[in-house]
Amino acid sequence: MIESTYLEGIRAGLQAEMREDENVILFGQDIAAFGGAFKVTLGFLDEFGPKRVFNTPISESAMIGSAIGMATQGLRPVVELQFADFGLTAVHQIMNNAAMTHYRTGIPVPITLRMPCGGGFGGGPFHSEELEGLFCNMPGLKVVYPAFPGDARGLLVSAIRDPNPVIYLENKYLYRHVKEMIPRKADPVPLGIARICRTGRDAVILTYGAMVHESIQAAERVAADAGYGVMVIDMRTLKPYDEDTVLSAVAACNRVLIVHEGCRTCGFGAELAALVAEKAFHLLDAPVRRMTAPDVPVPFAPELEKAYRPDADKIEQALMELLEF
Amino acid sequence: MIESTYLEGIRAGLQAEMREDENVILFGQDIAAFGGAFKVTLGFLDEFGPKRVFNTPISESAMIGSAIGMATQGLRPVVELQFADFGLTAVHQIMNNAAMTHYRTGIPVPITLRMPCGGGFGGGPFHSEELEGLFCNMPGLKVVYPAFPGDARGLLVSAIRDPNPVIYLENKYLYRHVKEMIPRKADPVPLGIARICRTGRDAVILTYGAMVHESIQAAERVAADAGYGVMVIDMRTLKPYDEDTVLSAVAACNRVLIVHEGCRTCGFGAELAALVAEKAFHLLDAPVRRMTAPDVPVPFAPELEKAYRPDADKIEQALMELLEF
Amino acid sequence: MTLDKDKGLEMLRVMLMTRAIEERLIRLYHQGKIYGGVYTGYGQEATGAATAALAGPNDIFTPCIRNLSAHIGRGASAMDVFRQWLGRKDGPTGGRDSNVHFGSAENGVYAMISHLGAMIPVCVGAVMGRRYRGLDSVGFAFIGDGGTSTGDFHEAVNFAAVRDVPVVIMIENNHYAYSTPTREQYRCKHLVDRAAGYGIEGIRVDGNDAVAMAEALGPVVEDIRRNPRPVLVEADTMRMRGHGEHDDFSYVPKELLDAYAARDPIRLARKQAADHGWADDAAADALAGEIQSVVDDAYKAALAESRPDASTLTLGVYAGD
Amino acid sequence: MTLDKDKGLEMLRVMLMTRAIEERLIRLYHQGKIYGGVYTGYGQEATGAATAALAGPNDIFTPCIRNLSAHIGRGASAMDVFRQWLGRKDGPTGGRDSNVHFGSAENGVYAMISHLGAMIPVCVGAVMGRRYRGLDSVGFAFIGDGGTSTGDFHEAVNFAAVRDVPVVIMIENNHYAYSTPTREQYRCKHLVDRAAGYGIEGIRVDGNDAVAMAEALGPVVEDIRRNPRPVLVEADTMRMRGHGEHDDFSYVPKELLDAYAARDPIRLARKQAADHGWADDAAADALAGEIQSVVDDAYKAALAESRPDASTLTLGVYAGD
Ligand SMILES: Cc1ncc(C[n+]2csc(CCOP(=O)(O)OP(=O)(O)O)c2C)c(N)n1
Ligand SMILES: Cc1ncc(C[n+]2csc(CCOP(=O)(O)OP(=O)(O)O)c2C)c(N)n1
Ligand SMILES: [Mg+2]
Ligand SMILES: [Mg+2]
Repeated sequence: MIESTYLEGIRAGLQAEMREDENVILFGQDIAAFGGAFKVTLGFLDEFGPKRVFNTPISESAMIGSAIGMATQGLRPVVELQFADFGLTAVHQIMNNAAMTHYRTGIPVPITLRMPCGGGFGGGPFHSEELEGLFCNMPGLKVVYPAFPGDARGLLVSAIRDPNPVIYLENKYLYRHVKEMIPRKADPVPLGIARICRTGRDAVILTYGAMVHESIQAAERVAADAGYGVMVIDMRTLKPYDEDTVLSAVAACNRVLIVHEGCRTCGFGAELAALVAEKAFHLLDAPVRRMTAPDVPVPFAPELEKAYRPDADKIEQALMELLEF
Repeated sequence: MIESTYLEGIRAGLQAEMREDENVILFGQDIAAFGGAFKVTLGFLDEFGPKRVFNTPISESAMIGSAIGMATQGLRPVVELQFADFGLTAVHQIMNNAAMTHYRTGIPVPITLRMPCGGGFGGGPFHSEELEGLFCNMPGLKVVYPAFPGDARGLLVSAIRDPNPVIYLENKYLYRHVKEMIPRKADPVPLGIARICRTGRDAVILTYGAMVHESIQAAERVAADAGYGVMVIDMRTLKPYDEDTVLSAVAACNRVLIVHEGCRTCGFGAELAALVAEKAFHLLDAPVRRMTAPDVPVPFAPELEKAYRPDADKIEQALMELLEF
Repeated sequence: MTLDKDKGLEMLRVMLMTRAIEERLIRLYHQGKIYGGVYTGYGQEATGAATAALAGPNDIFTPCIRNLSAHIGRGASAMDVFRQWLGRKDGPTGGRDSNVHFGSAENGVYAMISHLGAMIPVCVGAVMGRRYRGLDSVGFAFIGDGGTSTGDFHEAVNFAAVRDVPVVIMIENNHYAYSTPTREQYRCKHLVDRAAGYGIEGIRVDGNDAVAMAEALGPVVEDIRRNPRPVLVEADTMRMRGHGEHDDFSYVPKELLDAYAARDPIRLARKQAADHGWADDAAADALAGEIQSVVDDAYKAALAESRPDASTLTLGVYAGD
Repeated sequence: MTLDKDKGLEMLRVMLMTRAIEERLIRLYHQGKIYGGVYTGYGQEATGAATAALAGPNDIFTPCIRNLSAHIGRGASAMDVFRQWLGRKDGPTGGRDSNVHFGSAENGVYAMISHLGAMIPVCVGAVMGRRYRGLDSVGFAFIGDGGTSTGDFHEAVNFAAVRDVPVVIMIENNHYAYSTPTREQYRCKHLVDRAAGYGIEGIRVDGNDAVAMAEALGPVVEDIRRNPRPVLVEADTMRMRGHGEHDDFSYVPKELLDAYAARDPIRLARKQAADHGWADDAAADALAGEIQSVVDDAYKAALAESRPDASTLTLGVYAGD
């Protein structure tokens, strides 16, 4: 076992797959000698050489469009976006080109788009966005969002091996904020399977990304303070999502809180709430609840961002209201 | 009263506002002498002249970006996208620039983006998309989607007068398929207010766009065949949406079917289902149901598109299941 | 470079086949027998024919709306084309995508998405992919005068230049983008004036003269194959019909159409074939006749084929499922 | 055009103020007193100063990351800047947006979004809007060497050319985009080589020499004001610090930094002020001293101001609510 941060987990997953398969190549802005804005790929140029690790101009559409071309010719390109936000200049490449090609033509497009996302560090409206609500509405994409170092590694391995375009969301706040002991070997973590992070029978929190950690903290507090047992589920893959685990958890707990960091309307939480409302209606002892950011751009000032972003305190309060409904 | 198609309603709304306010200007691809791909603006160049009505290069980002510049200098630009699908090349302008400027700086951005959308005519994956799920997840946008000629006119008038960026979705299938008698005067229809198209107390259908007409047909059939009274609500504005009307309808009917033409996961139906699950849980006699397209690109062949797109038959079947739950 | 008889005749065949198919499609549209619109490259057959004649087995094509001749030149059969247009189950997209939106993995031809410009980076990447794997590959990315105004055009050409990717960016300047004339699309004199801004070579060619194009571009393609880099080509041509068959193109001045009608690429190619001694008029007529019956048979055969089964709607959204 | 004393001194003032503010910000960053990153235009103060000196009251500016001097030249006070950086309630964005992301409606200066290139069409449209309303307006859109690779750059410059919009597209070529040197960004010799491709004029200037820039661009700006059209300017300059203060910029060769250090725009402007008899060394020192105390006072005053109230979080997402 080795100790790994979330960022190191991403690095290790990428490195393992690049060692495994020479068709895995990596490009993006400043990712070569410089190692990327967050230094995820530091040392990769030296290890894998300039044919497999290279910088690009500031051209997200050309980056993603060319990745589609490479992927359809046998490579497995991994593209680093400097911030997820900048992927919005190339939505047509992601949605209309990458995600629809297999359905239209039967040709697989195995690309992985690494997208640093999320807030909590004063990044302001354009360096903090959570975009999973958008990506999950695009047919043909897979959307992955790890919360732990081991999952960051294992899900990245699976994303790269997957024959489909995968949006790999990496939470910047977690890069250096979470650590865990993980096995030496970079085994894949299968896509589409949620993870039960904490058991309990009084309520279940459905969440992902940085909010997994806030939720666990909140669950521990309500356990300590009020004796409630709250299950916490890390969705890990948002598309396709793990309906079975969600429904079993609802059956076991009968109360559901959904937590995410991004905007509310049509966010991924809406999908989860809709699923529960459709398929587990009879199992509920209280209305499903969503704890999300409001429909507001991510504000810069710490006072505002704190009010914007869900956290353990807010989750705890929502949990207590739900538990005592 | 005059008879008007949906397309004529759009044209009339645009014309009324351009006559009213010389700061309303219009641009897009092929919209001047040619009158646009769907001929909505035929005759506008002659009436309003080349300063107010002009063609642009095929540059969606420049079109929307420049509209933001104009809007912040006192104009009220209306931009015609040839198809909503092509707006996906400029999501950063729509979401990050247009929609966030007021929150960040206090400067209003009164632009209207006219986006022909929807399928049902063999347009294939790139000329049939329903994108409201995406737009509703973007903070700062308003999203409007008329189903009737009179609303098409009145909502467009309101959209143009609104001080915010408004996505005005126009359903191509409805352009020439719906007609109604409307008053001569182009009064605004307020944004944010749903319309009760049909009353009933056994179930309510929440829908919008082309599906309003399919839903009414289905509701009439279950009335004729089985004596059920089904309310049909046309949301009309998807963001901000009319929570009050929805919740009153749920209180009155206790059974809810949500219908839309676009993809399921994180679609606008998910948001409505989540709302109902959160706020009207205790009023439900059956689980909320969504009838949507599957998470699939819009296929071309009529056999496939028919299977893809909800219609009166499928809605009727879902309604019967819901009513007899 | 001087063209040989084989290539000359092959280009003629490609153009005749393209024309015959598109004439049939046009007729079908006006008979109400086509679902959706009909978009052709009528009058622009030379560009695809000439580039296909220069291409090797590992080369990549990303055709646009008007490039049926590129598909045919790369090996698409009339049967493939009708299956596609008729939305048949066994067609290239199985009825999932429409009309010009098809390709062929074996032929190295990509199925375009509608967003103009978006396929250029795909072409660049596909060539990068093939070259990474050691294959000798050059790309041919087609784009219209209107499509050059997209951000994607710029990003992709610059990207190819920076990464030294051998791609021929073939701008077909047919004077209009739908109803929009080039003076409302750009202000440079010629679109090849953009080449310098990418640090690459720009070449103007007569887009209606397949032989001259093949001769002019042949050495360039061989050169970029060995010394990889993109090149920008502007082919002067004319869209001889509406944007689609629904469009009466009354916005195009008659004189302009007349001028290009006099320079019809197929008429020119036949004359050249005769002049070079590749095929006299009788031989060309015979070829045209043969092609016509292939096309007629293909249409009939495709028409008889099955349509896609509604139950397959949700299959294949993901690979490997 | 020869610059007069007023303009010359004004440019010097703008540059000194910019430098003084940014030096303070750099210090604050390294003291851990700034929330988020610090990004400056250290060494690039001349471009904003020169363009502001040429601009009239109705002109529009869309500055980028390194253009604090453009803000100052258009009237932003040190107080505005510190309020912004400190996220104060009464600052230009009320703490909602960060660092360089601010503007001023009165000054005709737009608050940039981060997506590079995205503000160029906004500049074009704002000028179109003002001119539609009969105002005499010219735009100044700033962009880096890296930002020229975006689709937005291309679409906006072409759009301005087609619509005859008088905008100076000011490319600040500072040799790097974050860690990426220009040879990995483009392959043309100079970025002004792109001008021909838009059918517009391209001009290269020494971006560290405010006086020469103002003199060279003055007549051009007056000319496009009267005969509206865009113009592409490439200013050669150098980012003298990291991309942000977190960045040690060890990827930049020392010789390159030394060469540009020797051409520091403020040192040069002081020398020119002395040479032209606008301000001798003592006068310049006095000016710098005055500015320093304005900056010091502004920082202290901004620091004492209130932060935004969390309860206002959801207000103003929509106008008119
Ligand atoms: C990004 C984008 N915007 C708009 C359209 C709609 N559209 C389809 S074809 C066309 C005109 C294309 O003109 P050009 O590139 O000159 O090609 P041509 O049709 O003349 O061959 C337009 C505007 C599109 N396909 N993509
Ligand atoms: C579309 C987009 N992609 C990526 C980024 C991330 N980014 C911010 S600044 C920067 C480098 C900019 O370089 P340049 O344009 O040369 O400006 P400079 O910093 O040198 O002034 C990058 C890549 C961005 N802001 N926008
Ligand atoms: Mg054209
Ligand atoms: Mg730079």
